[in-house]
Amino acid sequence: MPIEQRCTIVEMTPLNDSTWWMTLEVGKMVEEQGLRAGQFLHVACGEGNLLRRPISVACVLADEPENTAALIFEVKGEGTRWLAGRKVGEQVNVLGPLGNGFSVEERGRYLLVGGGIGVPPLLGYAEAYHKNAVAVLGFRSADRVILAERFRECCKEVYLCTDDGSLGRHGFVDAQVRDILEKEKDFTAILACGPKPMLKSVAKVAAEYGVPCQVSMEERMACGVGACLGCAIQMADGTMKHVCKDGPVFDAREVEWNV
Amino acid sequence: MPIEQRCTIVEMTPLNDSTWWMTLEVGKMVEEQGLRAGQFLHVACGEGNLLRRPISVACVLADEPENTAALIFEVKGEGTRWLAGRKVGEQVNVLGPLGNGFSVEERGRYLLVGGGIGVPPLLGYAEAYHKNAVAVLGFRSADRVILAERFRECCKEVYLCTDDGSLGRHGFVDAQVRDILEKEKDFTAILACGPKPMLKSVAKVAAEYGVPCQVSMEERMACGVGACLGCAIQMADGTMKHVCKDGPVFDAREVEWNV
Amino acid sequence: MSKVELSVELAGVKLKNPIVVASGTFGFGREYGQFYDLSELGGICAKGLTLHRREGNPPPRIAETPMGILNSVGLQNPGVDAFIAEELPELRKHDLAVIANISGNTPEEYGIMCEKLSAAGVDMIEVNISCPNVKAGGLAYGTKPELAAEVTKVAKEHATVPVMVKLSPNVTDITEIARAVADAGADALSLINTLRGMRIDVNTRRPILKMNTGGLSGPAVLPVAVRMVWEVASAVNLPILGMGGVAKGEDAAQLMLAGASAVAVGTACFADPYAPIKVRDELAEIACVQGHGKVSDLTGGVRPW
Amino acid sequence: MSKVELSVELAGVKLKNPIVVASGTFGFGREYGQFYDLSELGGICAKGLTLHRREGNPPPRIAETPMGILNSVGLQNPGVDAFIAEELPELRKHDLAVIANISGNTPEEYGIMCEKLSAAGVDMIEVNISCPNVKAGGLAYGTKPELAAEVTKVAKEHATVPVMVKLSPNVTDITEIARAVADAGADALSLINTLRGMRIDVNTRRPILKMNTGGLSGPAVLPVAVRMVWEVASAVNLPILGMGGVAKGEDAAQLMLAGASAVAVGTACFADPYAPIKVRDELAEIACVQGHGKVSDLTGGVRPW
Ligand SMILES: Cc1cc2nc3c(=O)[nH]c(=O)nc-3n(C[C@H](O)[C@H](O)[C@H](O)COP(=O)(O)OP(=O)(O)OC[C@H]3O[C@@H](n4cnc5c(N)ncnc54)[C@H](O)[C@@H]3O)c2cc1C
Ligand SMILES: Cc1cc2nc3c(=O)[nH]c(=O)nc-3n(C[C@H](O)[C@H](O)[C@H](O)COP(=O)(O)OP(=O)(O)OC[C@H]3O[C@@H](n4cnc5c(N)ncnc54)[C@H](O)[C@@H]3O)c2cc1C
Ligand SMILES: Cc1cc2nc3c(=O)[nH]c(=O)nc-3n(C[C@H](O)[C@H](O)[C@H](O)COP(=O)(O)O)c2cc1C
Ligand SMILES: Cc1cc2nc3c(=O)[nH]c(=O)nc-3n(C[C@H](O)[C@H](O)[C@H](O)COP(=O)(O)O)c2cc1C
Ligand code: FES
Ligand code: FES
Repeated sequence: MPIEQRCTIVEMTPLNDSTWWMTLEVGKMVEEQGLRAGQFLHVACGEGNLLRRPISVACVLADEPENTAALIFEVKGEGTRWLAGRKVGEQVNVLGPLGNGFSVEERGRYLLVGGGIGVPPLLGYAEAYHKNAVAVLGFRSADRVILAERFRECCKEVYLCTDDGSLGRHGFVDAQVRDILEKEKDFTAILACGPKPMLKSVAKVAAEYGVPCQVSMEERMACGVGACLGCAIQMADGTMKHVCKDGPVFDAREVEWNV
Repeated sequence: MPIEQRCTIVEMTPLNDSTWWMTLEVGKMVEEQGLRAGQFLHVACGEGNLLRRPISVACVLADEPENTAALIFEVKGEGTRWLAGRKVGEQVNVLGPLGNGFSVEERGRYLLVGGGIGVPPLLGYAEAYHKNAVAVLGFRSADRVILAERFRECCKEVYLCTDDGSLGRHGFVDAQVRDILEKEKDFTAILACGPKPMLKSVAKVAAEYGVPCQVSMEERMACGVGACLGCAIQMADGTMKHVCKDGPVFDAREVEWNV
Repeated sequence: MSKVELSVELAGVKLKNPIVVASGTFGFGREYGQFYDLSELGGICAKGLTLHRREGNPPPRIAETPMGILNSVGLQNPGVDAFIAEELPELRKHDLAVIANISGNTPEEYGIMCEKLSAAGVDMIEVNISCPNVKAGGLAYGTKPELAAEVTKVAKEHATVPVMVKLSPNVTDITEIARAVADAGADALSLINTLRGMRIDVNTRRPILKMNTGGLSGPAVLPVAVRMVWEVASAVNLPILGMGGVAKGEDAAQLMLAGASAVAVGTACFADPYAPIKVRDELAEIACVQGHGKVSDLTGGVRPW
Repeated sequence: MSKVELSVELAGVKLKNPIVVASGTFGFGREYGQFYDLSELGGICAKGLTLHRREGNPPPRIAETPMGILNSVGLQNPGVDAFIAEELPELRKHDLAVIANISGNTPEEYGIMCEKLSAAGVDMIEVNISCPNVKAGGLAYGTKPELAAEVTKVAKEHATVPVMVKLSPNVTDITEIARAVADAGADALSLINTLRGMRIDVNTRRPILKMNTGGLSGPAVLPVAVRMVWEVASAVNLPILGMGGVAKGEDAAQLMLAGASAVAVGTACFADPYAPIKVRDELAEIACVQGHGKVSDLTGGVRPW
């Protein structure tokens, strides 16, 4: 059940020139509402911006620091610019926990596939499956890379790709995913987050190799709780589902990719 | 000539539960533009408020602290509430100097008449005519009184009036003004600032006793510089004048009081 | 808090307080019902219904604008029967007026829905002749006096509960439509629906909304809503549910002074789920400070110059 | 800064950059001319003129609303002759297009003013048929296609410089008026004028504006302006001066993509005297980043879905 809460910022660290790691004291959201990575918080971004901004939870810490959640966000427009201007000790008003997060099993083996600012929501899963998950992380270029070290610390293997070849493999993540699945298909599921074209290609590869694939989707939101029907995405069966309430994570087979 | 400037707040002191003394470093406005009491600054009040707020200059200090101006304002709505939330060291964006201020002679003897938040713009004049001016200051009640000590320090005489009689004389300032003029009419002029009904009564008394009277008027403003024609007030001759450009100080005889 | 009497009447329907939530912004109450008991509200205008289930428009459906939002949801809803079977019983567990909001492709569809909803026992029916997001019918009904009157007449013939007609602000003279609808027998009017607007992503050169244009709501439209409520209240003698940009008690008070008997809060919920409750309490406070015994004393109390 | 070609053409009038200041928000240029050289601007739509001097409406004339303002200035101006004698020569000291904005009580008045202003050598005449703040004529011309066409025709007959007609957004279908005006011979269109709105002081129960209602402008109306410019650009084949809520380069780019050849900045000046210059520079930056050689490449470039 979502609640509205003013959360104190306990950490604010730049990861590159436009991406921030913000740790929030989220209190009861962890203890009582079971907040977890892959869900999102709907963050009020100052008086000048009417709507809240959805930001995924990258990871949750029940202790040290107690009941905190990390949001990692990129400055895109006015809302995220406002957010980037906040300082440790200030408070932000958030709604949460919202959405479902990835659906995982305790002993699963997961292939995590992240692109750009889609990488952070996978962090919590990488940490949860310590030294068991494999990660494929894609970025535009070397200077956009974030969280690579943290993934290396907790994943079995980490493959980096960049669109321009300035670091790691040259090209998109789906090529790397294909190579991995070609060698071994024994993953419980692929968990993917990133831009829609990337998700589409990953979903395609996953389908080819018969590996279940969950994708975390984005859509423009108003309410964030399922009331306004704003954040619709089209399903393969012709119906609409809503990113904030039914997602953001969907079974890749359910999504209509050709729109 | 008005300029736009970001001014650092060097003092922020509450005068009562809703009135603030804010001293701003106004730099070139004093040195180059000759900013003086009775003129006003048009103050940007945060992203949520589209329009600037006009606030009179209470007094100007060319030194100690150097090139500063005091704005004294009451919290009325959202803009002034935002302003009251600013802290020493922060900056506010202002346009100024704007408007004319009272027109005075070096050796004049002035009767200063202020009501409520109309008292501050007279402070600079009280100080300029050290121990020569007489002041009549009216407030709603004892707890609303501001600046009384400062006026006492620099005026020849200070008369306090309160609407409810909780301090000083019981009643409005015009009765006190009448009593003073009854005894002596030898003032160069009355300089008055306050709510319109007060100005109207003071203008009437001044006319009766044949004493010149200047009044500082308020009207809702947009541009503050004379471009939008928003801040019109009606003149006795049927024309319109503009508070921001032709005022805020007018000869009381020119104003049409019966609207 | 204050001792002001909050209850008001809207075309014979008693609301325990004048704050209703606006159609399409509050679903069928389930989501915001997680934050507080819906009995706190005077009423709910449920999400707009059509005769048959609709999936609505393709995404993106939401664009932010200065102090407003554009939406092109396009009446996504489960259909009137599903509402009656699944949503109405849930809403009835709470103590608030339930106002069904309906849109039809033809006057006949409005008639059928009015019959079904009356039989199902909603408290009132809000006839939406003004949704700018549907191609068939929709806006046209709301911009032509004769069509608006026709739909109203059919709705009245088939409804046994009060019928409130929701007006579009996208018209040259809203009093003309209001008069036509009043003459056709409407029991109340609600206004304003959204203003048509557009936002373009200057990088992709694409309109942000997949439908190109959408309906503007939120604080930006408040002054237009106040003006139109005032005009309509001056032109016809029907109770008004005022809405458009209400985010504070003062906003609601403005609409009531302009002539509204009750006020709906919509877009403000998206930023703050508690907005309707806050608006209600601030409104009560305003009435109290002004020394009124009842909030309803505000209605029509503006003193024009 | 950037190497983008900024000049544009509006009905044959060359503007050195596409940023004009909106009528009534910039006086005759004297005030903001204290902040920067007016030659920085592409042009100025001067404060609305009438045949004879007008004192305008009684105060208060300004009310703030969420991201907007209401005004009821009511065409206070010194009259067309005084403009020609005293203001035009001053404006001519700077290198910018001078567009005179006129309002009449009758078509004949429009005709006389067009003659005088053409003879005086303004670069263009903006015919205001849409000012919501004047009782006589004013709004009615802008909401009735036949009247709008009539005024346009008379203006064209008497003007020897291009005639731009300024449209009101307070209409059901702006393309209907646009078409009528285009058919009557207008050389360009400007839009939008202000939306009619109202704000009530809940304590005094008085409308804040002495005229009760006024015209809404500022960022709040931007999405309505973008929509209307897009609609009009799709409906008629005339150059458009787009305006309404522009405060940033992105806003101007939206209006240009929607179909405007040039953009006017109005209300934004009140918060920031430098707004037109900033909008110009940001617009150039956008065009530059997108790799255009000329800002005019933006005009009409929206790719609707
Ligand atoms: C479920 C979900 C989780 C997300 N998680 C993250 C995250 O962890 N880190 C991160 O950096 N970003 C994340 N995003 C994207 C993030 O919400 C947008 O980048 C952000 O809203 C942009 O706001 P702005 O004010 O900076 O941009 P503006 O363009 O000024 O925003 C204008 C409006 O458009 C909306 N908008 C713009 N871009 C997007 C987008 N890509 N998705 C949804 N709405 C958008 C904004 O919310 C706002 O309503 C997530 C989006 C969703 C839907
Ligand atoms: C020339 C001049 C000098 C002034 N000097 C002072 C001063 O020294 N100290 C002080 O406390 N106040 C002064 N005022 C009044 C002050 O400008 C208003 O109290 C203030 O604008 C209210 O803003 P707000 O956001 O708090 O109120 P809101 O009611 O939220 O403001 C809404 C809008 O109304 C305008 N407005 C509201 N009340 C007034 C008013 N009385 N006069 C003009 N505009 C108003 C605001 O500027 C704003 O545009 C002066 C006004 C003028 C015209
Ligand atoms: C997302 C959204 C969906 C809406 N759906 C409907 C609807 O189904 N039927 C209807 O009559 N009005 C609908 N509206 C209009 C609102 O009920 C209301 O008239 C409008 O939003 C103005 O009020 P506000 O500014 O408080 O939101 C919708 C508005 C929004 C923002
Ligand atoms: C104070 C004020 C006065 C105006 N006077 C005129 C006028 O005389 N003639 C006219 O055609 N438009 C007038 N307008 C309308 C503007 O020119 C412009 O169309 C409108 O304000 C929308 O643009 P903006 O949001 O950038 O201000 C006026 C607007 C304002 C705010
Ligand atoms: S954002 Fe409102 S339903 Fe998802
Ligand atoms: S405020 Fe614009 S003319 Fe005075």
